[in-house]
Amino acid sequence: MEQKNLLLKIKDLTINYNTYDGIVKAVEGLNLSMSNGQTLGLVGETGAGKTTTVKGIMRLLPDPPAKIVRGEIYFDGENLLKKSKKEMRSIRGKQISMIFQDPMTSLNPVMTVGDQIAETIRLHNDISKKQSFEEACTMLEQVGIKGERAGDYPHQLSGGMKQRVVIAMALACNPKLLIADEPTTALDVTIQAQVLEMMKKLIAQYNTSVIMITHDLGIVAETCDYIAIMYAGEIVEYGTKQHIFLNAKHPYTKGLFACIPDITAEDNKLTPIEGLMPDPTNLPKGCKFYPRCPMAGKECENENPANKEIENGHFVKCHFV
Amino acid sequence: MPEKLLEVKNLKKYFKTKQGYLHAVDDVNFAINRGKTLSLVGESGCGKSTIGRVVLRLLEATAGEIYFEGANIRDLDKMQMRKYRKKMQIVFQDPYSSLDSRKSVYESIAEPLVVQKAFTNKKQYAKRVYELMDTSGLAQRFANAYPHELDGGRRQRVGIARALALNPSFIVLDEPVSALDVSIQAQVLNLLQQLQDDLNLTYLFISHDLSVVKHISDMVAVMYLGKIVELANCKSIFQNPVHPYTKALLSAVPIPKINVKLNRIILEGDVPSPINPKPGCRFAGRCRLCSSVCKESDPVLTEVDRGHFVSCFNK
Amino acid sequence: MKTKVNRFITALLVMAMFFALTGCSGTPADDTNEPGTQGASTGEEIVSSKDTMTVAIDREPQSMDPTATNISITCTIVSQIFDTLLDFDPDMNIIPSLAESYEQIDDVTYKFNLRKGVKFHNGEELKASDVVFSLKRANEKPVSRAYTQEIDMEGFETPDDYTVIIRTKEPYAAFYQSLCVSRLSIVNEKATLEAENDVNSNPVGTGPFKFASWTAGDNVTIERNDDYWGETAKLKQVVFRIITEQSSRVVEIESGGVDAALVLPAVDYERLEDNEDIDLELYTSHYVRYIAFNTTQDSLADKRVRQALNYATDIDTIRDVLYTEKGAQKATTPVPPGIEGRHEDLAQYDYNPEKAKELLKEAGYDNDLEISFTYLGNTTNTLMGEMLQEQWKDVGVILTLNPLESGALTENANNMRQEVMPVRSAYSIGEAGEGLMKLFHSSNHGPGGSRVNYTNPRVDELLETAKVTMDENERNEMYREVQEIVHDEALMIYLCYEYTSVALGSKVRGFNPIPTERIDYSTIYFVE
Amino acid sequence: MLKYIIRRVLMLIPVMLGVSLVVFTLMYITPGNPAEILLGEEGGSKEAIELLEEEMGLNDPYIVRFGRFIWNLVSKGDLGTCYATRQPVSQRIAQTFPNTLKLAGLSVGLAVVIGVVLGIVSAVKQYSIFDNVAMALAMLGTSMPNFWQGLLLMILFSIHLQWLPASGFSSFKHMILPAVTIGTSSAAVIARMTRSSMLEVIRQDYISTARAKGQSEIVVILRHALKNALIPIITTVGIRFGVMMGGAVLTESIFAIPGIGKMMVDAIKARNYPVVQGGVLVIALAFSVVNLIVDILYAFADPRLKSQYR
Amino acid sequence: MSNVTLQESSELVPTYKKKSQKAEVWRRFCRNKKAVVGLIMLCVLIFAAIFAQYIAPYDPIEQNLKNRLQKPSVEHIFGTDELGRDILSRVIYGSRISVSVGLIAVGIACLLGGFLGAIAGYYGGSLDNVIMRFMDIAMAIPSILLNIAIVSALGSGLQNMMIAIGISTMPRYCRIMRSSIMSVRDQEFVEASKAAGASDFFIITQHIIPNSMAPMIVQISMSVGTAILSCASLSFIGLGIEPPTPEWGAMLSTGRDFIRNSPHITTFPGAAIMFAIYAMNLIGDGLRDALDPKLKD
Repeated sequence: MEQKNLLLKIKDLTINYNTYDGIVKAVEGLNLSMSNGQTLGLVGETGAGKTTTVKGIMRLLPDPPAKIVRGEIYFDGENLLKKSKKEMRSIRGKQISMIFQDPMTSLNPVMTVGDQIAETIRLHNDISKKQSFEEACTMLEQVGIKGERAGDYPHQLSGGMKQRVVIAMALACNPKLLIADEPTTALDVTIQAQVLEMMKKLIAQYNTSVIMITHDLGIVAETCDYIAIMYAGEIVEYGTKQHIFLNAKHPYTKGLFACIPDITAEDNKLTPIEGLMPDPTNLPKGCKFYPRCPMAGKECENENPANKEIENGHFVKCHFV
Repeated sequence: MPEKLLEVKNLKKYFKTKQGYLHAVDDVNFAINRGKTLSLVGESGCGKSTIGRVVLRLLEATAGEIYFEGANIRDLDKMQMRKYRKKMQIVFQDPYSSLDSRKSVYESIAEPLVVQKAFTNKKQYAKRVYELMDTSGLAQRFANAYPHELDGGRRQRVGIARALALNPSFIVLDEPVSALDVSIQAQVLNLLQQLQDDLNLTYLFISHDLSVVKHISDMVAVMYLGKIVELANCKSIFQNPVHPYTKALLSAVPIPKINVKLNRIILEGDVPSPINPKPGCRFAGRCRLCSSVCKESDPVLTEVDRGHFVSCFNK
Repeated sequence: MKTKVNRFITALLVMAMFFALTGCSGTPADDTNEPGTQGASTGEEIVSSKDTMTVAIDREPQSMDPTATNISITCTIVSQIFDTLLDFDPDMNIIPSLAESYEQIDDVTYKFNLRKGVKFHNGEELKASDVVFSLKRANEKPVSRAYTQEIDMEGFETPDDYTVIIRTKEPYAAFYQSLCVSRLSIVNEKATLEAENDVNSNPVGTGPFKFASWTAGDNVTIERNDDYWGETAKLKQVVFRIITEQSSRVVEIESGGVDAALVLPAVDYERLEDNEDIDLELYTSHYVRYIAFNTTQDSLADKRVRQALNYATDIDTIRDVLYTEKGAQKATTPVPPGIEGRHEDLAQYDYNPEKAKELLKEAGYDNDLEISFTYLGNTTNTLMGEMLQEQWKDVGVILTLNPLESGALTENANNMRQEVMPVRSAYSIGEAGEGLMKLFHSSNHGPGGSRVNYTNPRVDELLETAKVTMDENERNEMYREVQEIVHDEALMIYLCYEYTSVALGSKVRGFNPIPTERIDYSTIYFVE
Repeated sequence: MLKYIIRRVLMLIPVMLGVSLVVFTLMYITPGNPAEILLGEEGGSKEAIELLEEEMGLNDPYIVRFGRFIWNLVSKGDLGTCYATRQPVSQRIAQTFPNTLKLAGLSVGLAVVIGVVLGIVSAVKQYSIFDNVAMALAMLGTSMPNFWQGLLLMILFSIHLQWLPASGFSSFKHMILPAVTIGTSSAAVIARMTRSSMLEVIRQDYISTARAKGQSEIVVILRHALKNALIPIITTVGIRFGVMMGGAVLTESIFAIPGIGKMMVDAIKARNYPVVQGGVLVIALAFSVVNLIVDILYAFADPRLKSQYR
Repeated sequence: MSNVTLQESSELVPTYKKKSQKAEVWRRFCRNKKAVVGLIMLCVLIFAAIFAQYIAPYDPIEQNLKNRLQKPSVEHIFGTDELGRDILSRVIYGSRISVSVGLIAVGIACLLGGFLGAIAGYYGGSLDNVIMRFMDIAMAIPSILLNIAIVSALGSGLQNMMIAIGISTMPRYCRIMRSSIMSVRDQEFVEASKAAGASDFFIITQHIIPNSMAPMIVQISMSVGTAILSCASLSFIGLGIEPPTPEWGAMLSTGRDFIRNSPHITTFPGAAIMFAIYAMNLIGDGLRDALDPKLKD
């Protein structure tokens, strides 16, 4: 990974939530890096720590109960964790922006969509209210919504259109990094196709790097060029699209592929991964996937495997690789 | 000829709203053979869940007949209906709201038995509840647990155990796995298939996820805005879809494979409002092959191939 | 960015102020008690130019129509606006008022010569016809009828505009006194007929003050009548502010919010006296407070029981607790001091529980007499009930307390269902006969009476003959005999003769009350 | 919007009819005869009472009297005449009701300012010391019986400090103490409601969207959160205003304020039927009008509802 | 999964106990310090009410007019009132009346209002409309005027006062029960039991009412405080309980005339009223958080 156009570098990031039932280790010693113009897919099931990681980057985690225990997050060479509140505010929305999952609730119901987009623009550029509203209308055209709809309220738009507005808002200030947390999960499949198509076009046009969080490997196959598989707060496998889809090595990744129904597959056999997600308040000592791993051996139980680079750019965290 | 467990004829369900009548289900016909699974697939607002509830008479149909084991259950009064209820059950999508948070797992599963007074003493109830927990893969130590202590997968298994309590012959599965994680989803799907084989159950499987539907169903009905636009066995729907909407639907599903050529059909615009719909094909506004006839009269389900029905004018 | 935030905050505040503004569009402060700047001086004290007085009264006056007044505050206000034919001086002697001179022609005929040039508030001149009209009108009104029963309605004569001949049905000793009562004030015939007999909305009288305004629940305001026939009033305006809450009245006079406050709690007398900017005036009035035994109830029909209850009651302690030494005088007979015919030396029932127990045993009870004490649920009555309950328990009498609010209480008493009940009676015309008639005459059972509902032919006969005997000593002798009979029958426990309390600001001068509790505001003025 | 208002007003009529029926019946079965009470203890003799009863029409049966009340109201809008002062009831209400409205307005204004500010700050700084202290104070406000609180305030401010007049209602200064007495309990209720509805809103996704835009915390709270939390707050303010309309009876009697509440209590005690019926009707009408205004404010606060009212 | 205790073997019939749901609520309630303080205060109140005769230093009714209006002193910690009775004992005995009025009045309101609300909520339609219009009427009349009217009609006294306060707070309960029932009625688990053939009665008693109890419980705790306040206000106007039974409102009312020279007569009953209402509000808040599943940490 060339150092010079390294956009994002996360070193040994650990985030805990201290709740009444005990300390939840949401993210454990995570390492990740991304260069400019890249689209990274962050794949994992509920409780894998995807959202916690990106909220950590944006420093949007509510301090009680969340706590960033250790680690650094370098963005454009500067450590975001050291930034002041004011500096972070100028980064959010300008350098890094974020889209949330459910379009139904991520827009303020009592403000027109035009005003909400204009607000972002005015936050980071010193221009008049009228001018920022016009710019908001052009943004809406970009995401495929007629300009006049800027005066509408969120409840007057369909789910798909609301998600387009959210995307327009996120890209309004042409950020370097766009974080999309399950952007299309809540949409119907035909609308999802429309929105993904539009997103791909805009990302190419603005040359924005993207972190795409999803649990749907189909979407990852279409949109991402690098993929990280997360399980119980750690990245267990990282590589390019080819590495993961054609040469997945980690048992959890292989298990995921085995249990996803695919409409093009001939046979109907699904081999599920046995057992359940680990309880975050008492994670297993060694490899987190040990209790559900078909290939588990003795050393997996009490020794956490190191991250091995099995081929150029393809990392796996497993003893048997 | 395999026995038709459930047959539905010209089923309609309209909801009264301030702006007029909402045509949730508009003249639907289908039948399910015993031991088979018919899937209703379609996007939100197409009326699939409504059909699921109307078939069980949880919602009263506006018109049409529902034949269950040959008898039209719409003519039954409350008492007779209670007898038929034993044979028909339902499993819901959201594991959180389908279980009463104040009742323990044991009580939720035992409830249908208690309601239908299946047994006389407590010991028999307990034995039956444990049997059900074993068949639906729930460890017995959860009998005392409460819904908020279980994860999604286990809560769904309680829902299934409850549905099996009166050993029904027909179960409506309303999006049973869409709220679950992928790995858990696979476990529950396998369980449902295995139960179908062991207990010769008949499923009406409702979902918006085409890959899950392909995996589990024998027959598939694709719905759009209250109407069935295409009905066929599973293989022919996925191999050669005929209706333009089915084609667009299938092309939109993301495939977990790379270097696969995607000839994706992107539909324009949004689903029209189901309130006081205009005559003509509901898909006309968004269909590439739309012609003048599509706009005037309603297309009817006609047999295009053996057992393959489509409701479209240009076949 | 900054502007958006504080514009929003101001919007929020404006919304809140909007609410607040609707709440305070009151008229500009017309605080009336700023001391004036200069003033004419009489002797060492300089009269201040302040000419408006606020008086805190304890309840809403019922009406401005003189014929409908029967509570003291209404009489006070009405007597400033209207005049009567004759009037009392501070020692209760009869003095001429609208009638310049008067003489008795025979047993039943009286001649009154009216003052000339007396103007009503609407400019009309007082004529004899007005007098006849007023008395006839009073005879039809429910409240004032009681005082015109003796007058022969056909026997009026008006030889000229300024002389009136009035005849009574039969000789009536207290005739002159009855003409001084504010209920028989002289109204203007023309104005009353124009207002369809509704004097209430705009009373037209001849008094020192004119009616200005009446805002129900808040205040009644009267203004000086500049062309008054007598000595014109010094104050330009008097505002009677209605403050029903007793403690609020006290606070208002202490904080100088008002210049005078009526009907004050006895408990605060001491503190009010120590306060040097307040003069507390306590003067006797023709009121008597007593605890009435309803003789028609079988538990109280036996005289011995009533006497026993008198012996069982330590009335002096109760009076000290309720009214303190300053607040009231020991009562020894139903007729208050300062009234002709009062019996001065009746042997009192002293506090003697043993005697009470004997009498009760004699009457056939041993610790099982149950009686109810019915009263209006205010502080004084509650304490009185609790003390009686405690004291009577020692003699084996079980007293149950039954507080009622005013409506239920009046209905209960009018139908004579109550047993023991605290009562306050007034001698409104300052004459023993009229008072005793109301208390003990058999025709006055139930409403309006003394709640004793006593029947004794001898007492009836005495009172009826006294009414017609013109000779004062004979009359007094009869009254004294009635008091002896009543006292022996122990129909009631005499509680006290209550002083009427008025607290005045230290700058108030010219205050001269008369025992019938009417205060003449025309003589009052302020000094520096 | 107009159609909605008309429908709501029409719906008021049965409620008003119901209110007057309930009050009329209650008054009818209450013991005590207004004629006797009016004449007072020393006043009337038996025939005097009968004469007055005839004049007041007390001897007619229940139906006739209720019918006459409704007929007068509907045909001439006349609420009858007050037994005591012979004035038309509408005039007595006209003299007293504005005072209650002024008082209620001022105390609600006070309550809104204190309540909303307290609520927001303790919602934002949840579980901080300020939150606990503020809520403890708010709780204290509701727990104190307002008639006792009124007395204490009067003694402190009128006598010891002599800053404010003890009672009466002529100038703005007179209204401060009573407004504080009534206002504190409402401020407490509004503060708790604001806090809970703010906490509810702060958990929503669009708040994190606003933060993700780089918006400052104050603007996120005041513009995004508060605007959405406004609706339950408006309801509570509406209800408090309604309750105060007839409810501040004790405060009115302590501070000698000629309000409709005090007039009603005296009227009930004196069995002054016309004043009671007229008064309760006006208070109930005002209460329903306030509710209507609250609903209309909803539409401005929340665009989703505006379509409903078209 | 934390607290599940059951033997593995299946033949043993489980003695399933409905424990952990109540335990869960209790655990969350105890975590809230303020709520626990409220609970302790309530216990003190109830303890004083039950054991009044043992802990009160003097007989609350026995007068001794010699030492009237004494300031708080060693023998009389709260001082004596206008008839020389010990105020501390009267406050302790007074808790009996206030607590009983609070509980019984709220009981009446909760049962009556809850029942009407249940019918209106579950069946809806014209029945719902009629009941709700009736509630609008009761809500439109200010509760204190309604109380006064009812007490004047029925006559003053403890029992009538409870009925009056009960009736005037009933609409609040009806609304709460109705809205929570309407939200529960459309839940999927109700449809599931309908699908199992359960009767309306079974559904109401087994599912609807248990799930609607949370907001009712919170309202109950809040309005016990309001009931005590209304009782005190009625006594303040002279419509209260017949003396000499000690009641905080009545003590405040008779004491107010002496407030200028001996304020202690009103301070302690007033403080007692505040103590009771404060306790109930704390408990109400604690219950609201404990019973609201969304607020799980």
